[in-house]
Amino acid sequence: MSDYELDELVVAALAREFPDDTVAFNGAVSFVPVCALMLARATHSPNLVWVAGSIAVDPQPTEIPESTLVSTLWDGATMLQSSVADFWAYAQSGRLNSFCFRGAQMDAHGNVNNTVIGAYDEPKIRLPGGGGMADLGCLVPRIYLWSTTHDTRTFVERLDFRSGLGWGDGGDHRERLGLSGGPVACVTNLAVLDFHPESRRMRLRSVHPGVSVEDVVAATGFELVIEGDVPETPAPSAEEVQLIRTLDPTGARRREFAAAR
Amino acid sequence: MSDYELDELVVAALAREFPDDTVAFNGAVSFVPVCALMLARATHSPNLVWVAGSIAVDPQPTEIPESTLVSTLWDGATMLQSSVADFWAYAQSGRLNSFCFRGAQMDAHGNVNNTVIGAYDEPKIRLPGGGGMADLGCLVPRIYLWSTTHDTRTFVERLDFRSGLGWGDGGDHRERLGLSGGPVACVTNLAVLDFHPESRRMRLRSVHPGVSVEDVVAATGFELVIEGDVPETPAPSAEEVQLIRTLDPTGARRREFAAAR
Amino acid sequence: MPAHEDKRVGLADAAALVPAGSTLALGGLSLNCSPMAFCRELVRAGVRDLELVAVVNGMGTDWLVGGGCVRRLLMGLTSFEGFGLAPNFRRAAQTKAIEVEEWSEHTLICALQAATAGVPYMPTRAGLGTDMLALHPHRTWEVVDERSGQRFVACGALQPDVAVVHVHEADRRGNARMHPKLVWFDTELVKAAKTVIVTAERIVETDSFRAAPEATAFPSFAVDHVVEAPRGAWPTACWPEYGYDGDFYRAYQQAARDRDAFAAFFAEHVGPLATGAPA
Amino acid sequence: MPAHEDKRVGLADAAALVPAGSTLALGGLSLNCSPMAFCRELVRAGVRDLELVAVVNGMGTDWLVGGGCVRRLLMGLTSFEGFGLAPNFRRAAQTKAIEVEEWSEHTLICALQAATAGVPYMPTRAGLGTDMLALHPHRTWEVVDERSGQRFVACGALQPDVAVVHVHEADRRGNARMHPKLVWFDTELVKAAKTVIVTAERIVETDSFRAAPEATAFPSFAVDHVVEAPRGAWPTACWPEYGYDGDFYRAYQQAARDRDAFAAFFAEHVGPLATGAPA
Repeated sequence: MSDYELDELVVAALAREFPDDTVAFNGAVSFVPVCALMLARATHSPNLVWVAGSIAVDPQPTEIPESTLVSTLWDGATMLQSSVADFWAYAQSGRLNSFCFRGAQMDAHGNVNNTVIGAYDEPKIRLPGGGGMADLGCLVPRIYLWSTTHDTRTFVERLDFRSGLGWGDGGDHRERLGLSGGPVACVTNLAVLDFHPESRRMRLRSVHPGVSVEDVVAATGFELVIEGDVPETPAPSAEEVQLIRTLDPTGARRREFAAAR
Repeated sequence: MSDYELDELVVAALAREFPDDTVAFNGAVSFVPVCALMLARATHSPNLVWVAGSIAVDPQPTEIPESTLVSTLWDGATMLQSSVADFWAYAQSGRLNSFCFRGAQMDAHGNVNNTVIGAYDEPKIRLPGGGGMADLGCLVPRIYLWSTTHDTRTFVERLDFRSGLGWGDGGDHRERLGLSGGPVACVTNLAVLDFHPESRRMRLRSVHPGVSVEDVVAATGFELVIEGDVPETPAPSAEEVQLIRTLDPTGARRREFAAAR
Repeated sequence: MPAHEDKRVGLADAAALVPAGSTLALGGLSLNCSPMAFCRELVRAGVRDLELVAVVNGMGTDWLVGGGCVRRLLMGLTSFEGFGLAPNFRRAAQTKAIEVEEWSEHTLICALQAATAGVPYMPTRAGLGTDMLALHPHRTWEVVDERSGQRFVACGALQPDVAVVHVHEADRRGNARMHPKLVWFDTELVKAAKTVIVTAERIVETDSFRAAPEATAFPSFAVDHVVEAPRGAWPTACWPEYGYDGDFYRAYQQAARDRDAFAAFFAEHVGPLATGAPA
Repeated sequence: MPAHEDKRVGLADAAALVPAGSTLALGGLSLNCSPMAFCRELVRAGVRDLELVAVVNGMGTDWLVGGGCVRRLLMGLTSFEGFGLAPNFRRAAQTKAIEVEEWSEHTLICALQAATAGVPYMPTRAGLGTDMLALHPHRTWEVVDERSGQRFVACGALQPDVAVVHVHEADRRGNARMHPKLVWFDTELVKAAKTVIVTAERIVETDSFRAAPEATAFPSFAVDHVVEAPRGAWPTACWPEYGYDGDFYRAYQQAARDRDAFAAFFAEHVGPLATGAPA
């Protein structure tokens, strides 16, 4: 990789997933999604609305701090949403239509664990907790997954705990629960994936430059859907790279890559 | 009545019912209660909190307008409560502990009708509706009733429609519904009444100067509880009368007496 | 692709977003800040068969009922307060020209909140022991919780097709605010409805929202259409810019004493008075 | 009789309002505006056996857990975000020194709202299909609505004995506000709790609330006790007056690498580190 870094590739790839009618908000420790949402808004999706930390509507921050839930992100917002009741109302009614998940573990159906490694009652590692995952996985119609640690510890056959619902057990499981939407895509440090429209299993859509299909298969603890030739993830354009570096001048996005276990 | 008017007597009698820990709010067309709450706050209950129109906390208005839900009442408030969700939360949790009801009909247990005269489906007179009565009768622990038309059309054996719950069917009916509190008192143009602690039937506590017990009995369409000698309602003091005239300089309180059918 | 979606529409086009048979939720609180210009436009457009949700309202309801727009009214309170009873509403209810479904403030709000949350009902203690529940057992019903034995009222989800609220200022993207922020029922209507129309005293630039973001009442993504409607709340109040027009309320009540006089008065100030709802 | 009830108390007296065994709800959101001075006081007072409700928190939870104050934690997320995981929380959970009851943001809020409303539960679609529900089936359970067949999660009423939140300004009567008004979870805690304690950067006169009534976050009648606590949110942020103290977060994490060093660090900045919750 010459003209861009891996983190920039991941941010750009995630950004491309957000269409113009996106109304997205972000949770804690969401440096990559925040960066990607700002990039999408600055490029192909000018009507995209990003609500920083579920509080600040359409902000124009000059940098991304150590938290994605703090006031530095709220500069220039058109609204500070004070009421948690109003926020959840919009998340439940579908007005807020997009959210990004990251988990210590993910399974083939895009379910996510951010609670414990090991048994819940005998945890090997106690993780920070699901936060709003258990809620938003059910309520928000478009879930985007991301990971900066695409390996067999993260992409597992069976979660130690299902903190957030993706496509559940696959197939029509969400419909049976009375829930609409579901995970749209998953962008990792190796590849871009989506979900087979019937089985709702993770499907390899593209591999990043320098990564082979075999690399991704080897790094994934469950069987991927692979249909035909898998193309290469387009590299970020020079304009995208420049924008990323302007929108995130301190490189907050790289915290997630550094934090890889 | 020489030094005071009937409306002032009624206001003063109602005001005396509000103890110092009252946190009251008012609904629509509540001129007498608004006046009484302001009087109580200015006299024996300095810690009383009145929330005007459920919106303005502890306001200091200079007059009472044609509506008890409008901005003229909000002057000098410590808070403008914007959120109906927060308001109802405080009403449900008991932080807002007092409310005043008036109805076109009232029964012996302090239940109130403000919906229709006649059958619901064939109304002789369509009234404005219960508003928050059906809610607050259940939720707010201290309900105060008032009436400026103490007659057998208003005080009836059987309501045409139960818009607001008082003591229900009497006895422990509220407890059986899982509800606490209930109507405390009823102040009318003839008398002050409360409720027998077991039967929860209306009880004559005092008759206004110039009114006899027999007058009240004749004006009441159901059997009153009358225990021993019934005293006379104390006349408002000169200070109370003066305060009422200052707090309600345009005489909004008299609208309710003029509106008597 | 436009830099920003422009949600502005004219009053007539906005009224056309409320077809016959719609469930329409009307903003405002008693004499305060109802979208009256919008109501007038509906009367003039001759919209029919509305299911109107008006929690605590008066003149707006009375105009729509008088105009013959309403088939069914879901309400907590319909009154002009110190100016008396709402005459069209009263007559229409008494002659059964409209179906009146009496609710209460909180149960209506709970029903809206259930729709917002996408759950079958919201529970509340409000309404227990009253005659209200029996009026619409398909929409509100009593439940005894299996675990606790506690009784409550289930308020079934009620989703308006359209909600209309009036504000001081909006931008073309749909951001909207009052000064001060007194949203009261309006927030619950905005959150619940499929389509949200905001009428505004004036359209301002988005930058003015960025300058005071804590004052914003409704975010752009909650609002579908924006209508510029100066004095759009008249004769209700749009405090502190203007109060309710007491003279109008009095003149309206005066005119309502005589049917012919009222038809002329109504035609002049609102639109054609429907024969189905005589004054 | 005093002209107005004075709700001011000192920090130590306020901490004494939280006896062992209480259910305590802690305000704040991640790195923002937790009542940290109050948490420190609880650690120093050696309070034990708390059931702590902390929806999205970090340092406040970590202090109380480190101080050995907590028996059970009800939480959505416990994290220092970009500063890493909360070390006391993590160790205490892994060694089972505390019981961790994992909830989610919305289900916790629903449970608080059920308590506020006095109903047995609040319904939500949140949590369906996750492993969370099975962790506390006595508090959250799945229901199939008889009428619609729709599934939902019932969040059983959860009433904190005490809620503590931090604000910019309060008066002696309990009126309280932030600038700007960002109340977020705090409102739900304040509405639900039996006893509400507000810690404030400063005490101001009631008149200053009358001068800007739309800015008030919590009305006097919702607040039982007021504590003056300048910089009372440190090291979390009390924006815009001060930000979170990143240096402190980093020093805390650095110290946490060594148990003895951390005990000294914790004793200096917070209070005695409990042996039951080793760093």
